[in-house]
Parts: sequence; C-alpha cells; structure tokens
Amino acid sequence: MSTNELTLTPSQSPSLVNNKLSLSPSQALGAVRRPVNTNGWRAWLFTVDHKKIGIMYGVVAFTFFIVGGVEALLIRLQLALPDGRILSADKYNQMFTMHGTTMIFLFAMPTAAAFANYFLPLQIGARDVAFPRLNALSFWLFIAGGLILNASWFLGGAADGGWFMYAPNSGPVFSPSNGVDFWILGLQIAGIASLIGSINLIVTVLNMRAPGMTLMKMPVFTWMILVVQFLLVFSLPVITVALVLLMFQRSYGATFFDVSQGADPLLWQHLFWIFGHPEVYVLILPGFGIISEVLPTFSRKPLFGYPFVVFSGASIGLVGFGVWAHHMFASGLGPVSVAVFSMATMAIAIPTGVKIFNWILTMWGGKIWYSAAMKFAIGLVVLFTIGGLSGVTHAVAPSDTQQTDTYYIVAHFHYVLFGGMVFGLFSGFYYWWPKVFGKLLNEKLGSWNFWLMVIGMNLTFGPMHILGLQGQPRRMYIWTEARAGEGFFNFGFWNLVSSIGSFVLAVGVLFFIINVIKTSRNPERAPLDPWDARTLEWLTTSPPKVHNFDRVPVVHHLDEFFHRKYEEDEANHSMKSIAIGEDLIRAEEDAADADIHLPGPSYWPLLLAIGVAVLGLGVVYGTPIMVVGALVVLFASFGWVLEPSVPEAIDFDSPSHDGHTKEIAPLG
Amino acid sequence: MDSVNNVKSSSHRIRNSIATIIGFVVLAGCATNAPQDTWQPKGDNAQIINNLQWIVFPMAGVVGVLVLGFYAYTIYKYNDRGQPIPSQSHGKPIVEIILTIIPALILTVVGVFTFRGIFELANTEDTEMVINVTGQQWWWEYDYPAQDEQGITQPIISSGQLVIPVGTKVLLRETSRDVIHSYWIPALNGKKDAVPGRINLLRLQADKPGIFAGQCTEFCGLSHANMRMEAIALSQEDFAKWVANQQKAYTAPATGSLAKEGESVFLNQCIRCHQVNGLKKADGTPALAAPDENVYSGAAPNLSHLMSRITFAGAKFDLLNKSCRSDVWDASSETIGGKYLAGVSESCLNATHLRAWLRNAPAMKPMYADPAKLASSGGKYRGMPNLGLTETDIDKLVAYLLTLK
Amino acid sequence: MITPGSKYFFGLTGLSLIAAILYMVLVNPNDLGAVALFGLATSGALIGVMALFTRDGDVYTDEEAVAANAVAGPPSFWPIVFALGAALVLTGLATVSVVFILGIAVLIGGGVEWTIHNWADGASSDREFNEFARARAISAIEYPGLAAVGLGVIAFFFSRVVLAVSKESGPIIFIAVAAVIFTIGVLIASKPFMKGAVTVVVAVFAVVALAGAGTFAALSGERHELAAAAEEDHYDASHRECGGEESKHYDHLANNTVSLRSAVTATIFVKDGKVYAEAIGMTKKVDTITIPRSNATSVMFRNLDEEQHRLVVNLGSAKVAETGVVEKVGTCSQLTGKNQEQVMTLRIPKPALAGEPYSFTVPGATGEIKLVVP
Amino acid sequence: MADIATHDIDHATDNATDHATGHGHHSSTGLSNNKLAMWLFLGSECLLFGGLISTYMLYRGRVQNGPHPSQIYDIPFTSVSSFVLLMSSLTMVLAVSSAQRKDDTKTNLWLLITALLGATFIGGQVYEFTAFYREGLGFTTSLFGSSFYSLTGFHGVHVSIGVIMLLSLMGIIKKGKITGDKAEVVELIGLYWHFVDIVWIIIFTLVYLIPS
Amino acid sequence: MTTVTETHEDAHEHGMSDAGYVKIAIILALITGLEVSTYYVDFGPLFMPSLIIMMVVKFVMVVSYFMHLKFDSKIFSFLFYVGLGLALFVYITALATFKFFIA
Repeated sequence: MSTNELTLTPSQSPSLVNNKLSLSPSQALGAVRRPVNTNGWRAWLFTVDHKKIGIMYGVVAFTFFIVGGVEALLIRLQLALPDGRILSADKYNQMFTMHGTTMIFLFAMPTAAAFANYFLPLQIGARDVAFPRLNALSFWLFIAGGLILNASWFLGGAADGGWFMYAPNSGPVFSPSNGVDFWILGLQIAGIASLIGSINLIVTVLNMRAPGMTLMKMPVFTWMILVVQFLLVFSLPVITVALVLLMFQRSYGATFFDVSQGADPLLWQHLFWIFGHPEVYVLILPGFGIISEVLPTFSRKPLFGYPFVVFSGASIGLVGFGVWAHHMFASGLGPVSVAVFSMATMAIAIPTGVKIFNWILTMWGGKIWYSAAMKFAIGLVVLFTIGGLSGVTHAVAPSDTQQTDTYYIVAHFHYVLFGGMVFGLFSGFYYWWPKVFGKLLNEKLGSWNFWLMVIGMNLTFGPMHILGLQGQPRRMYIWTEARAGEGFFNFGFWNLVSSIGSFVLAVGVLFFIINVIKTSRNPERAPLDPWDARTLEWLTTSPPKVHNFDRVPVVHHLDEFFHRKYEEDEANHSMKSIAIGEDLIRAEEDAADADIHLPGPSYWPLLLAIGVAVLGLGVVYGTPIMVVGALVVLFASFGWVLEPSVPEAIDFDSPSHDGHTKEIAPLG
Repeated sequence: MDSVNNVKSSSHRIRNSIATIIGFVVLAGCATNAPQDTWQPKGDNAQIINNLQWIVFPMAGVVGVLVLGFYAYTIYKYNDRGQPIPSQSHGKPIVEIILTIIPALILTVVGVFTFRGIFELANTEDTEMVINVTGQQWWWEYDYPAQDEQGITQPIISSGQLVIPVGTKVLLRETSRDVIHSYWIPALNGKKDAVPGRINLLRLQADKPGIFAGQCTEFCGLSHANMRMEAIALSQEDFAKWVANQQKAYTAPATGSLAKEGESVFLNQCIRCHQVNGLKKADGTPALAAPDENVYSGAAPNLSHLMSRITFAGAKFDLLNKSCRSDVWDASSETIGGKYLAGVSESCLNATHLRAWLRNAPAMKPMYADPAKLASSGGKYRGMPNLGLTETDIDKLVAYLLTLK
Repeated sequence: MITPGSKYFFGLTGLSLIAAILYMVLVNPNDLGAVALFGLATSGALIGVMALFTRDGDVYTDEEAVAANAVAGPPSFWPIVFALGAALVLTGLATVSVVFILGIAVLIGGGVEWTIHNWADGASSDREFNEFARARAISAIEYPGLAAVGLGVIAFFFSRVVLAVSKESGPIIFIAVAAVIFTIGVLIASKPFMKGAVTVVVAVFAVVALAGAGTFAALSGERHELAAAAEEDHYDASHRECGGEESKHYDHLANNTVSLRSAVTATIFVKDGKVYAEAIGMTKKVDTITIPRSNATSVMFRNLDEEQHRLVVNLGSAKVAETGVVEKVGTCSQLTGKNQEQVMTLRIPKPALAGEPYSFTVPGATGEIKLVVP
Repeated sequence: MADIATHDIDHATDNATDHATGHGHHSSTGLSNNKLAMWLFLGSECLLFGGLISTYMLYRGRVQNGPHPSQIYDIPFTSVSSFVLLMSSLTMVLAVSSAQRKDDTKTNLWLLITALLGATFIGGQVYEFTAFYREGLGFTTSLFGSSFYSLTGFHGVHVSIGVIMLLSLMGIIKKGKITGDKAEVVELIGLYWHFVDIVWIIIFTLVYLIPS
Repeated sequence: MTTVTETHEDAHEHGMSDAGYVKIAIILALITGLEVSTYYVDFGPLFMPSLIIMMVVKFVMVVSYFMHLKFDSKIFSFLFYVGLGLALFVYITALATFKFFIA
C-alpha cells in the first residue's frame, strides 16, 4: 500500500517550457513557483488534500478541547466551595465565556469538520472535496479565528459577556476591555471559515458521489453532515449580521443597542438565537451521524428505519429554524409569541425521539460487539435521552421560567452536548482511528476512558439538575451559604460532587490521550477491515492513498461494502460471508484507474487567511492595519483565481517524470 | 469481546439509571429547603408553574425509565453470543409511525396544559397593585406609584427588598437602567427579564407572610452573583404600617449627637449620589442627590428608610447581625411581620459589614468603581467607589444611618 | 527557496515579534513601544517577502550565460510612475494630506512594479518566459489594483459633479451619463465598424470629460445648499420648536412610520381634542405616568384627530450654564397627522421639584398627563 | 465586510472538480460545482441582507436627533440610481449571452458597460452619503443613521466588489488567462451581479419608497 | 457543462435570446417607472400593497430570467429559494415579536 510514494506530475505541458531554458524552474521562478512538495512541513502547510486537512482540524480542535477543559476545571474549582477564591469575578466571567465559546466554536464544530472532511469524500466514493483550495482556506481561517479569540487572554483580558454576549452588556461601556472585540472578530472569521466549508461540503455531497450512490444510498453520517452544512449556510449569515452590528457599535460608535437612542436590546437576542438554535443542531447532528454508523456496524444490522432517521434529521434541521425564541421565554416576548415557540419546541422533540427509538431498534435483534466505539455510542443514546427529556421540561414555557439561567439548564445542555456530541465524537475516534492512522486504539484503555468519562460526566452534570431546581443561577462567580439551603444535600454537597466529578471526567479524557500516545508507539498495524464495517470508506487502504480509491467504486446498495462481503442465506435469513474485506481492497488496487489528476498544493489559502486575520485585527488596532490586510486579501484572492488548480509543468524541476508510464502514482 | 464483563456492567447500568432518575425526583423535590427552591410555590403564580412541573417532570421520568429500561434489556439480550449475523432488515414503517404518534400524543397533552398556563400567567386584568421595578448594576430599585386603594398617597421609593401585601395581585413593571437583568423570586413566580427600554410585566402574589429570596438571573456583568433581592410579604395591616413608615417625614438627628455629625458627613460625601428624602443642607435648602453626574447608570439607592430594610448593597449583605437575622428569617408567618417592621436597631446592626462597606465598597463587592477603568463610561462610576473615609467619619455615618428608619 | 537575504529579514521579524510579545506581557501592552516593535516585525516580513520574490534581487547567481544572453524587455515606464509618486508626496507634504497619501500609494505601486519588472527581465534568456514570470508575480496585484483605481476614479469624479450641481439637475446628469454609457455600448455592439479607432477616441474623450468635469466640480466645491445645511444643522434637537405651528425643517415631511411598539411604557392619545393615556400593565386609562429617574423610557404619541398635533413634554426649567438665564426645559415630537404615531425616548435625570411638576401636553388639545419621576 | 465578500471570487474560479473526479466522470447531478456553490452562497446572502434590512425596518423611525428618513431621502435621484443598476443587469446578461456564444469582444464590451454603470451607481451612493451627512445624518446620529448606512453601505461594498470583479475579468479574458470555463465564469459573476441588483430592488422599495 | 433541463434549442445553452432579455428589461423599467410614480401620485390604500407586489414581480423576473432560474436545474432554485424562504420566515417572525406589523 505504500508503494505509491507521493509525487506530483503536471497535468499539461505549457508551450512555455523551453528546451533552451538553462535554469531550473525553481531557480528562475524563486518564490513565485507554486508549492509542489509532497512531504515535510510544506506538504501540510500548503496542502489541499481533504485527509491532511481533516487531520489538522482534528489536532487543532482537540488542543482547543484541552484549553476549554482546563477553563471548565478552573470554573469547577472556584465553585467547589462557597465563596471561592480561585478566580476573581472578572477572571471567572472571562473563564465561562471562553469555555463556552471555545468548546462550541473551536472544539465541537471543527472536530465535526475534521470527521466530515476526512470521511465524507470517502463515504461517497470521491477523490477529494469539490473545492480543495477552499477547504484549505476554511481550515486556515478557523485557525486565525481561534488564535484571535484566545489572543485576547494576553491582550488585556478575554471576552466576559457569556457565550451569547447579550447586548447592551457587551457594548463599549459595560465591557470596556478589548476582549469582546477579539471575540467578535474571532467568531466572524471562524464563521466565514464554516460558511465556506459548508458550501464546499454541500457541493461535494451533491456532485461528487460515486456512480450509483443516490442520495438515499448515502451513509447516515454523510446525510447528517449534509443537514448540518445546510444549517450552517443559512444560519451563519444571521450571526454575521449580529456581530457586524455589535462591531460597528463598539468600534465605530453606531447606536444599534444604545437604549437611550430608542434601541431595543432584544434585536441582538433574536439575531443571536436565530443563528444559535440551528447551531445547537449543528453541534449535535454530527454526533448522531457518527453513532448511526457505529451502532449498525457493531450490531451487524443496518440502521433501523434508515429513511426515517434521514428525514427526522432533515426535519430537525428545518424545524430548528423555527424555535429560536425558546431561549428568550423570560425576556418579555408576550404570551402569544411564547405560546407559539413553546409548541414549536415540543414539536421538535418528536423527530428527535424517532432517532432514539431507531437507534435502540437497530440494536434489537443484532449481534452486538461492545467495543470502545460502541460503548461511547451507547453512552450517547442514554445520556442524550436524559438530556432530551430535561429539554422537554424546558419546552413547557412556564416551567422554563423557573429553570432557565439556572444550573438546571447547564445540566440539560451538557447532557445534550457532552453526552450527545462529545460521546459521539469519541465513538468516532475509536471507530475511525485505524482508518486514519492504520493502528487500532487500545480497547482496554478505551474501556477505562469510557467508564471514567461516563462516571465523571454524570457526577459533574447530574447534580447540576438538582442545584438548578434548588435555585442556583448559572454564571455566578461565587455561591454563598446564605442561599445554599439546609441539611446535607444542599448547594454545598452537590457543588462539591460536581467539582469532583469534573476531575474524574478530566482523568477520563487523559486516558484517551494516553491511549493515543501508546498506540502511536505500538508498531502493530491494524487490519484493513477491523470492524467488519459497512460503508465505502473501508473499501480502501488504511490510511487511504492520496487519491482515496484506486478505482472509483460503483454503488448498488446502502452499506455497499457490507453487501460486497455478505449475502443473505435463503435458508435461515441470516447473512453468510461471500468475501473478505481485505481481498476486496486488494482487488481494487489491481484494477486501479489510470490517469488520475489531483489538485496541487497552493500558497493562496494560507495567505488569504492571514490577510483576513490582519484585516480583522485592523478593527481593533486601527485602519492602516486594515488597509494592509485588505491588500493582502485582494492579492491572495486574485493570485488564487489566476492559479490553475493543477500545477503546470513549469513548476516541476524535472518535467519528465521518473517513468511511471501508467499515471497511477497517487497524484499523477 | 469480554461479554461477561459487559453483561455485568450493563445490568449495573440499568440499576444506575433507574436509581439516578428516582434520585432526581426525590432529592430535587423535597430536599433541603433551599431559599430559592423552584419546587416550593408560595403563591398563585408559582403554583400554576408548579402544577405544570408536576405534569412534565413525572412524564419525562416515566418515559425515560421506559425507554432506558427497554434499551438496557436490548443491550443485555443481543450481546454477541455467537448468534449468526441477522437478516439485514431495514425496519418496519408501522413501528416508526407508532413511535412517532405516541410521543406526539403525549406532547399534545402537555402542550394543551402549557398553552393554558402561559396565558394564565400573562393575565394582568385583575391587578390590584402596581410597582415599578428597575434593575441596575447590581441592585434593584422599587418605586410604588401613588395608589389610593393601597393607601399609598405619595410615591414610595426603596431598593433591594420588595415589600408586598399578602393575597394581593401585585404587578411588577420591570425595566432596567443599563444592561439586562432578570427578576426572579422562585417561590412567587418564574423569572422575567428587566430589559432596558422595555417594560416587562411580572405578577407576584404571596399566600402567606414571609421572606422570599431571589436573585438576578440574567448575566449582568462583574457582580452578577451579588445581585440579589428579597420579596417580603406582609399581612394587610402590617403592610399599611410599612407604607405609613415609608411616607413618614424626615426627622433630623438631635443637635450635638454623633448622628448629627454623621448627617454632615453624609451631606459632604454621600448626598452626591444617595438621596435621603427631606434632608436639608446647612442653609436650609433641600439636599438633592445628582447621581447622574457621578454614576453611569444615573441612580444610587435611595436611603431615606435604609434601616427599615434588613439587607443592603443589592441585598448582598445583612444589616442585621447573625442572631437578629435568624430571628427574622426563621420567624413563623404569624410573627414575621412584626419582626420585619421593627427594622434594624443599634444592638442588632451588623456593624462589621456596614463599616467595611463604607471603608472600601469595591473590596466588598466587585464593581467597576475603579478609577482606572472610567474612560469607557465617560468618567462615571458604576457602583460605589472607595470614598477614603476616616474611621471617625465612619463612626459618625453609621450613627446617622441608624436614624434612617 | 528561502534566499539568504530574506532569511535575515525573517529573522528580524521573528526577533521583533518575540520582543514585541515580551514587551507587551512584561511592560505595557498599549503604548508606542509595542506598536513600534510590531511595526518592525511587519516591515521585516514585508521586505523579507519582497527579497524572497526577487531572490534578493540577484538574478545572475546561477549562470553567467543567462546574463550574457539576457534580452532587455521593452523599456519600462515604471520609473516615471515612481517619480510621479515622489512628486506627489512632496506636493502633498506642502499642501493637503490626501495628495500625500495618494503619492505614497503611487510611489509604492510604481516601486513594486518597477522591481518586479526588472527582476523578471533577468529571470532567463527567454523573453516569453520572463513575461510569464512577471505575470505570475504581479498580475494578482495588477488586476484588482487597476480595477479598484478605475472604480475609485469614476465614483469620485462623478460624485463631485453631482455634489456641485443643483439638487434638481443631479438626477438628470446621472441619467444622461448612464444613457451615454449604455448607448455607446449598444452602438459599438451593433455597429462593428465603430470598433478600433472610434472606440479609442470615444474612450479617451469620455475619460477626459469625466476627469475635467470632476476636477472642475471638486475645485468649485459643493452646492451652497449643502454647505448651508452642514452649517445650520437644521435637524439638531436644539432647533426644535414645540409650539402648535409647523416649523420649517423639524416638522417637514413629518409623518413617519413607527416600529417601536414593543418597547413603549405608555401611549398618549389625542382624540376629539382631548389628551388621554394608557400605560402597559394598567387596565384603566391613566392620568399619571411614572418613570424611573435616569432611565431611557419611550413614550408613544398617537394622534386620532384630523388636525396635526404634537406631543410636548415639559420638564420644568433650568439655568443655562453660560448665561444664567432660566429657560424652560423639555422636548417634543414632530407634528403628527391623523392616525400617525411618534415615539419619544426620554431620560430624565432629576426628580421634579414640587413647584414645577413635569407633564405631557399637546398644544391645541385640552388636558395634560402628569409625569412623575420619583 | 471585504472578507465576507472576497470568497465570491473564489467560488467563481476554483474548479478542481474535473480533475479531482478523474477523467470523463461527470458530476452526480450533472451540474457545475461552481454554479451550485454560487447559488448556495446567494441563498446564504439572502439571510445576510435579510438581517440588515430587518434591522433597518425595526429602527427606521427611531430618531432622537437628526433627520427622519423622509426628510432627507432624494427619491428622484435614488430612482435614477435604481434604474441604472437595473439596466446594468441587462448589460450583464448580454455579456453572459455573448460569452456563451464565445464572442470575447462583445463579452468584454458588455462587461465594461456593466462595470461603468455600476461605478456610476457607486458614485451616486458616494454623493448620497455625502449629501445626507451634510444635512445632519451621521453614522452615529441616530438608530436610523446607523442602520441606514450599514445596510446601504453593505450593499455598496457588494457592488464595488462586483465592479472590481467585472473589470479584472475583462483584463483576464483579454490576456487569455482564465483558468476555467470562460462562459461559466462570466455567468457566475453575472449571478452575483444580478443578486446585488435584486437586493437593491428590495431596498429601493422597503427603504426608500415606503416611508414616504 | 451539461444541464439536466436543457429545454431551449436556442443558440445558447440555456436562457433566452438577447431580444428576449431586452424585452424583460423594458418591462422591468416600466415597473420601476410605476413604482417611482407612487412618490408623485397618491395611491391611497393601494400604496403599500402595490409597491410590495411590484417589488416581488421585479425580483422574480430578474431571478427567473436574468439569473436563468426558470431555465436551469431545479436544484439551483431549491438552494436559492430555501435561503430566501428561511430569510422571510425568520425575519418576519422576529419582527412580529416586536409588534412591528400591528398598526
């Protein structure tokens, strides 16, 4: 599988290349030569390969997961005992703001993007995404956004208004540090990154599917990612507007949230939550998608009610645009609006329930293998069910007015997001690790990882239900004995349990890191089809070659790979093996397509992202910087436009390539 | 694939889940008398909400137990014991449809009750009393417009502690001077945001006299955690006494007393922001506070009857010392009116906190009263700054403040 | 290839970046020192990139033969542009800053083009290849740069012309210009014989006309109504007259659609010449509106009568700081027609004194609504 | 602002598909990647402008200080500029049509005319902003001022980017440096241009005509 | 480039003739004229509805003809109109909660 070392060859030989030319192109062109490196750091920096980009997304997002996790631990330390003194009020406010922002925008979304980038093209049998360079741009913009967001820690303090940054508290008077400015810019840039990424992935799904793969034969993960990308395409512009308004107010004196001018602060809330609610589904649906792959694989059964799962996912997405005001039940919308949004919110519980039932029924009648990936998937179903049911209590608007902005809601969304999403992502880590790195993560450590995380998670967030119902509001830098209640099971007990739980959770995550390190040192290669998997991404080597598939697969079934391995035994309606996965993969190699052209690496995405970052910093640090940034953006985008996507002969030092007559060297 | 292990752990799982769910209901419902417990309604509105809670929480609990129970059984039953790979069936639409309709029906029932509850809570037709509530970083102001039915002949202005008559449908008209706050007395009703520029309505009604704790629940900046309030429900007679006391004219302290000296310290320092109705300057003209010139949000608590309240600084600190405090807070509903109306006497005063506050307020409660941070607010403070008072000044001021009953 | 020269500059960039960060963390994040260090880092990076691009300006490193065979390209006009930039900078220093900035832009643009041109000329002995190299290096700047300059020139000169002429002739000139552009387009498209020389003549004529008219207009200044409006600031609150009669500017075209209904504390009506009010949460009509002090509060005014009315709020009187004259304080809405609404947002810092209660009145209608600020 | 709009260009010409999918392999829908991306982008832009328009609608009458909308709007002038932009849509579609006929000369001619009309529209907007400012409406004067300038400014930036794309496209076509299907590139920029035009159709009615 | 719905046998791949575009432009110009006339002539109660209708007609014409949605694949229409529809839905709903539409 590693016989095909990466080399690039040109797609065309321009007449310009002149035999008389005595200088090699790299000498003649200097830095103007486009990058063609296939190894070393340049290969990563300028890559447009969806798999490399996916890995980078994953690494960076996991780093931010640790950052956000440390912030969470500090929060829990502060609240472990009454009148905590670990953090000042100011630092605490920054801490919970950045914890939320980091976890949502810099961990959850990019990790989903990592999975989507890596596996979506593989699952639909494509060689890359539709716009490889845009893909790289998304990644670099995300990095720029994340760096700008976190740079604020060192440049006068981070944002301190909570992750939904309600105006007017986020205005220039009430949040005087530059933290909110950095927050706005960071989110704006990360938002552009997601928008570009989502357009890219939608087009990829629509246009790049392998022959025979109709929409209803696509894996559910791909479906859920598709729904998520649609949600992003249509919700991100709304927060863009909100951020622009706030930015104009903070940096240029506009009056959008200035009440003495007659402004209405609820405008921010509407704009934010019109984005924010679909965003919740953006976070959760990838997790749903992942376990919809894992549960069938390890139950040896197809997903129960595939079309229902797909359509419930789509309808969650659609209805998700009509329930945003349930975040504002206490803000004085008036009874009619509250009633309407309350009913809509209940309606969205129905498709969500359908999904849970289908997952359970997928396992019903199966032949279940409880691997680490499967354990996390089961954990998701259980924890998400609990989170979903506490969500229903929020849909009852009057009940919500008692619960909102207390720890009960903190408990709810952590069950939904940590239980629902993080568990899904970890399930994905265990499931797809051998695909990406060719090595199996250790199952025993995985089990430790799982159980510690389950216990830690329930210890941390379970008590928060009770704290909330006992009346502890969220976002308080201290709690005091005076309001803690009497008896043993008061604020004091539950807060302490929660804080202890958070460290158990952290140890659980630590086990994952240990597992990764241990696995990377283990020379043993994973089998090509370790899970007896069902979908196309397993119909190639691990890790896949740069062009993914030696032969573009032709699809006849949902779960194509599984159906190539098994067929139904007429006698007892069970499945009997007709082929071994490894053999199928070898067979593909032998029948490889000739003449595959892949896009070449490029400087422009990285440069453009730098330009955008500089442009953004200009908002804080003055117009001249903005002008510089704008010029870089303009330059990079035109450089991009003028660059053919496949390198020209002129960019290669030895145009006549070393003798692969059949151009199946991965890139040529 | 160590299936034995898994069987064991999954049965653990069932027990754990069930125990957790039952634990939630029991512990949350009747635990520990927390002052802000959301399951102990003490008035009509909170009762409406609680009735809904009693519908939706048990329902969620039952559904949860059923679903997770079934799931646990599935996990146990279909563990790989060497059975053949099952037939690749893609599900049965009829099952799907049934599993869609059942939750839809349950939710419809919940929805009907919810719908009714929302409109019941929004009703303001039969309001008997109106109070304007204004949030400000990090305290609440109450003003009672003149309303003859309640014996309020001239506007009353107070802060921190809301005093209402028992059994009366009180309508709060909430707004805010700066950022969004949220008014929440869990025992009396759910929360409602105080949004600057808007008037939001919240109905409170208490069945029995008592002190009901609450807290600002919309994140409102630095000292959000310290923005508290209490609602004090008094019997009709006690409320009338309270009103009479609030409308009482100012009596200056006796000449030559320590309190009199305190009055002049007050006139030198505090009057810039804090109003005491009826206080006159040395030349006999009325002393008017102009907080607008010093405080960004333009107001500071009115101190006319400070010692009729039992907390200060956004209800964060007690004006009563420990024993007097528990005497009032733990009083029965019959006796609480008299004890509350007694106010704060010299012997009961929590002098430590009051003096510390006067010495250096920002050290007691984080506030943007830091001179280094004034640029963004145009040189105006948010919250009370450190006034640099001497200990003698503080003695005098405390003596004076004790006269403001 | 990272050239030796660029390495020095990138090294400088790195060092000054570290220095800047250290400085910000250790000394002071906000003062000039950090800006200077960041400036150093940025300029180091820019020069480094430039050096990279031009391989330290050293085109002859590899083969003497290239130097020998190098064919000079067509003479460059970039030095002239560069010189023009320098001239503009000097002129700008002496006159207006706009010219200075323009000069800097021209200087940088000309400089970059000149350098790249020169570099590409020596890239190889093949002219075609050299042109290719030049294009790769520079066209990403040239296309958008020239396009932006084109857009800027047209927008600037055109707007100067419209600002200079009367308000009535503005649209006429606009439509005429557009019609000319459009017609010329149609003519050239439909009549092939108009191509070539004619097109060039037309284009040159158009550019000269636009530039000429624009320059003339810019020099002659904006029309005097605009200058006067800027001077007088008609719509400023201080010009408000709150009587019953219509004021020239403030009430001009007054009936505006209001969308503030969600946030008003009270609504004041005029019906049959009488004033009454409703407040949120109050079931009955009210004759007193209480609003907290120092709190931005919106009040809506709704005129249900045929004749125009305005809402006036009387806020006692105050001494004017400079003159010591006691003046009535208050503000008012615009004159409002039947079934129209207006909204006033008030922020009243001081409670009323007993002698001068605050009130809402409507000139020409009876009744008043008391305003209490406790 | 600029950063939001720059990726228009990127979609327009990033055409890795033909290569990435291998030879002779049509896209699954038979549609062009670039066009799909452009339409998605435009669908997304609907929500962007929708947000700005809604903000304006909510705030248009909230004037504490300075002029009200109907006091300063110059309807005859704005009518002309709306008309000019509308006609530029016609010239744009003629450019697309010429490009599909592979008539480079005419394509370039109509692109130029479109760009010129767009540039005069921007000139008109510069005039309008200047005049409004002189009459007392600044960006910070009132809610009306802030929301009006934000909305029309955003639109103006979109038009400006459009003009820059049109003019550079001319140059690129002339030099033969286009990296994809030429007609399609013209069509994509055309889609963008028409979108900017339909946004103005809405702004013209909701912002300018209705309050009068 | 191939399109699924290639219905017109015109010289173009899809769309209409140049003369057709000019006709559309003339209609658009006429509607614009009518719109502007509302500024000079009092339309009474028809003012608002007529303006909205004319706006919608112009919008749809540009989108359908100049932007080829009428001739192109339905997928394009889907992508665009989903965005437009969501925009209308969320923003009109949001404005409604501000009591924007209550006279």
